[in-house]
Amino acid sequence: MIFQIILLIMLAYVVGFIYFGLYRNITARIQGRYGPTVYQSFYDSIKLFSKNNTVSYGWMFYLGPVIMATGAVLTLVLVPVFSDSDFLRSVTSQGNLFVLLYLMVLGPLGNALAVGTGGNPFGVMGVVRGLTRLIGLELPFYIAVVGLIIAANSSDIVHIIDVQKTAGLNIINHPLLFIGAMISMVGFFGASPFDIPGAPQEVYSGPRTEFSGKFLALLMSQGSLFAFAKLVLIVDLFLGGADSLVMLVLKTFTIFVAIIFIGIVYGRYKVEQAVDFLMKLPTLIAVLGLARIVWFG
Amino acid sequence: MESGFYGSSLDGNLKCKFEESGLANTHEIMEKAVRWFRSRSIFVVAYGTGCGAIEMPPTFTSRYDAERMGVVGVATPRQADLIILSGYLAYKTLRRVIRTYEQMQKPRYIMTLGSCPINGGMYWDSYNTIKKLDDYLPIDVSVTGCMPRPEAVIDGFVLLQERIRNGEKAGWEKYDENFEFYKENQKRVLGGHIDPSYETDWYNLKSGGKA
Amino acid sequence: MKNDLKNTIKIFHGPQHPGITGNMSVELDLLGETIKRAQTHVGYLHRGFEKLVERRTVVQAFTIVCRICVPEPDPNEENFARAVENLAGLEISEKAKYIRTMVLEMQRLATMFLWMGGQAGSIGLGLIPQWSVCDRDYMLDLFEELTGGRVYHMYAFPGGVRRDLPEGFLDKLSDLLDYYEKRIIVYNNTFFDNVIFKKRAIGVGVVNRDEVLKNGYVGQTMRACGIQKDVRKDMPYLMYDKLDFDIPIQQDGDVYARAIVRRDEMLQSIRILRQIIKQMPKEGDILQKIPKHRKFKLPADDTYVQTESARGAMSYYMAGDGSEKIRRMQVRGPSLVHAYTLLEKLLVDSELADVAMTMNSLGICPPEIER
Amino acid sequence: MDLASKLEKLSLELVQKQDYLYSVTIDFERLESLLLSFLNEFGYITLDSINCRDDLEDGFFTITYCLQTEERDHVVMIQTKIQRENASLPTMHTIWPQAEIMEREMHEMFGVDFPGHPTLIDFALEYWDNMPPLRRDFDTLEYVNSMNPFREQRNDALDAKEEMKKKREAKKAAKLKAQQEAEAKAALEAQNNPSDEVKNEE
Repeated sequence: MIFQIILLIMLAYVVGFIYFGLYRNITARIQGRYGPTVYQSFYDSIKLFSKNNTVSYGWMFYLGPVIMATGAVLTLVLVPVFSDSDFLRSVTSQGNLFVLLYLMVLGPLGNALAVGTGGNPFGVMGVVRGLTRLIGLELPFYIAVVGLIIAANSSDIVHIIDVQKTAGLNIINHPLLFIGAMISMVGFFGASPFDIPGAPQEVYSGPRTEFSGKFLALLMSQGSLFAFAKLVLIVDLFLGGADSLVMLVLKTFTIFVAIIFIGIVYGRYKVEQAVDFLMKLPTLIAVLGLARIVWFG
Repeated sequence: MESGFYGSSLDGNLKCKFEESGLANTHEIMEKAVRWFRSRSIFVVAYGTGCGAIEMPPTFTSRYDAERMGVVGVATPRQADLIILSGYLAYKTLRRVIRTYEQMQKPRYIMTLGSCPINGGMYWDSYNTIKKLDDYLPIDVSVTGCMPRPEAVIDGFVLLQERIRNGEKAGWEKYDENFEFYKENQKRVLGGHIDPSYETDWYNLKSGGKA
Repeated sequence: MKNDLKNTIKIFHGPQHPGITGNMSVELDLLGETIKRAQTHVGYLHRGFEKLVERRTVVQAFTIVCRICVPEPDPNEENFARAVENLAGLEISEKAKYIRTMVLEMQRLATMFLWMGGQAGSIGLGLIPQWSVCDRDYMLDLFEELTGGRVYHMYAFPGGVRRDLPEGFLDKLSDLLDYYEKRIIVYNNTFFDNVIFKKRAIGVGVVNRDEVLKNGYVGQTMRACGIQKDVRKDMPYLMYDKLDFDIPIQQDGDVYARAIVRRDEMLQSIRILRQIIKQMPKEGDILQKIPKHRKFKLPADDTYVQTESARGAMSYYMAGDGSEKIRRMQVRGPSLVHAYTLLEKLLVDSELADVAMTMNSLGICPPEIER
Repeated sequence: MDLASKLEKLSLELVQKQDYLYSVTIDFERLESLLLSFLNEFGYITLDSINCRDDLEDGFFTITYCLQTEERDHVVMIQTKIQRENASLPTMHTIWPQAEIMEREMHEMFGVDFPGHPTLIDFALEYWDNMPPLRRDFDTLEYVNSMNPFREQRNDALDAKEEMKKKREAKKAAKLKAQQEAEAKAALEAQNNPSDEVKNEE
């Protein structure tokens, strides 16, 4: 079990960083340039781990990235990676979607605590923006998840995957829920137009403004772990999971590229515009999907 | 200051442990690896102190694309490894630059663009610019020209990467060693008002303008 | 006012900040993310140009004036050259006039592309800066071929221009204009018609139409309020009175209207350049000999010249005193009033997210505020 | 021009300097009232720039206000002279808001005082304790030398003036040499072919 968890984290670390490298690479190609190598994020993270750190605002400041990383790792171990085999399934049977949804919010909260001690106005502003945005992001995603739970009659992710094997993929059965969840996923990934907390033209790096060296590396690592967990979650919920590594990579990558393509052609909303948008269109779509499930099965 | 504490990626304790267990080579190899990674990933905070700022966008965008070499811009000095001072520095700017530089985490490097930070350049007789930046801050790479072309800036990056890879003594080590020298120079030219302090109403000064 | 500022936090937007248009800073008092008070601070780039010019002869000063505004050096050269010509009573040849007009319009296009990158970058649309800065670089290549310099050209010498056109230059320029025309359609689809840019920009940074003329706002800030004024039309210099072009205007006076005005001006620049390519005289002097140009003496007189730069009217006051040195040269660019009188007013009660966007759309260029 | 006749009533002369550029010279005492009448009566609503020129030899500042009408098709410069010592001007920021920043700059750069101006704080300089830098008796080179050591020249650096001199001398010498050679050649030829010369002489 422990071995599998460690293996899972390593897999997520590698895949997450390669995805992040691919993200930079694909973006660069669209922008008409070569871009960095795929492994660039590795280099960055190792370099950051080797940097000195002379900034301190007390223990809470150090704890913030750790809480975030904890949230990411716990999310990761609760998401079943492969649908058929028990391999890498780790502790999925111990939790369900509700625990997962709770854990996904842990990171931002830990961040808020740490940045609050940091006292940098830009960091605080970034956190406030992030939490405000979270209100908008969670609503359509939660509605979509509730819809899936009703449809599958279970909050167990493994069961939701199993249901899809017989009844067909959720993306086909419940496309409205998928669209609602995808739009909020764009925000969860921090892609435009919802990249508000860390908008460099407005608040420097937002919550990350004061973090440097090892803590920044930890934040980057947890980001890539978390990204991988979220991608797998979407694949599990809507694309029927993956039975092999190839399928896993294929499906997660498709979702990932879709998010990149949405992000690259849009600018950035202001925070209230973003919440306004998220509360209207995706929420409406998700509610329609939910209504369809409730009334028409 | 314990030698190698900042310069090496691993602190002395770990080095001793390696040596005790007969793995002195491992330390060297890891050192080398870390240096390679450092050279391959340089986060830049571009402080547009002067004319050279106009050649920064071409350097970092699609035509010259510095990102393919691992050089990427970041917003805050805390996260940066390299600060690019793109041109002459007015006294007022120098105060901010010193502060920005001291906010950066070690290892940190400075690259200057243009002739003005080297010897004053076009503004050699200007009353508001400094003429010799290396008196006040340790410079790692100076790219000459007025202004340097993006190719020259990229050449500067390559030179810096080589230096990091070879483990040459970097500017911040000199800054630590000769801290008094640099601070004295800064004090001399800036008249004691070095750091923007949070107490003074820094921007509503009525100091000047005496006829 | 005092009460409002009680619970605010004070932040400095700049000078080292990705969302600022250069080395300057804006001091903001924020209540939440709403700005309650804004104060511009410059001086990070002050070189004392006006002092340096007084210590130099005309030929020496000619090499440094282009450094006054970094993104847009050519209007400075043109202003300087024309001021000296006015004082000395020099008349330049038709070909030199055409070449200077061409260089000014090329510079306008290049500056507009750089502006577009900044404006799109200020709302986080990272794609457009990557494209437009590259497109601008093709223009810089042409500049390099024509003048020898990528950014600083030192080309418009008092009495004409410094070099003749290279062979086949006009064909290359014509090809580039074809490319630009295609690109502007692409930019129109990706940027000017972008849903989010419209949502962010419409109704932000609205300039009061009544104040425009009185407070001396110029350029796109003025034309986006529906005031059809342009130095090129009203006080024509060089060959502008023989060229056919329009002055695009918009009525709303907000960030989006200014963006649209700039887009239309790019098209007009292309139109002017096409006419110049057609009308460019084959023969003719390019540089009139100044007698004793190293020890050239300016008469004791003063003059005031205006040029329409890509951001608005840029004026030079120049006075000679019968010696080799220039007695006084004063630069009055569009940024000074925009960055202080206008920006400090526009930012109040707007949001932190709008600061970068507003600054970009006003065309504020710090090196020109403080010289 | 219409304005010229209006100014004639005020016994002022409008001088045309260039195309689209006119100037009026006025005493300092009448400046404020003239600016107001330009704004309110003649329709010159835009203040384009305020500018100060240091005429050190004559001991006064020449102040120039550049005004434009709503049409913006010409500029009128209103010039006046004020004493250099304890120079003081009426502030115009209540009439033209942009004058505030222009006057702040002039206060810093020339030391002109503006009684009633609300924000005479630093504009571009910080902790400046010398005389206002744009006054012509301020020697910037001396100031630079007192503040900044210049970088020593490289060993292989060449003095441009000397080099140019050398180059010119070398050119001269080469020219002289060529001339001498030509002469010598001619003489030699003359020696070799004396008959030709003789012929020519004949």
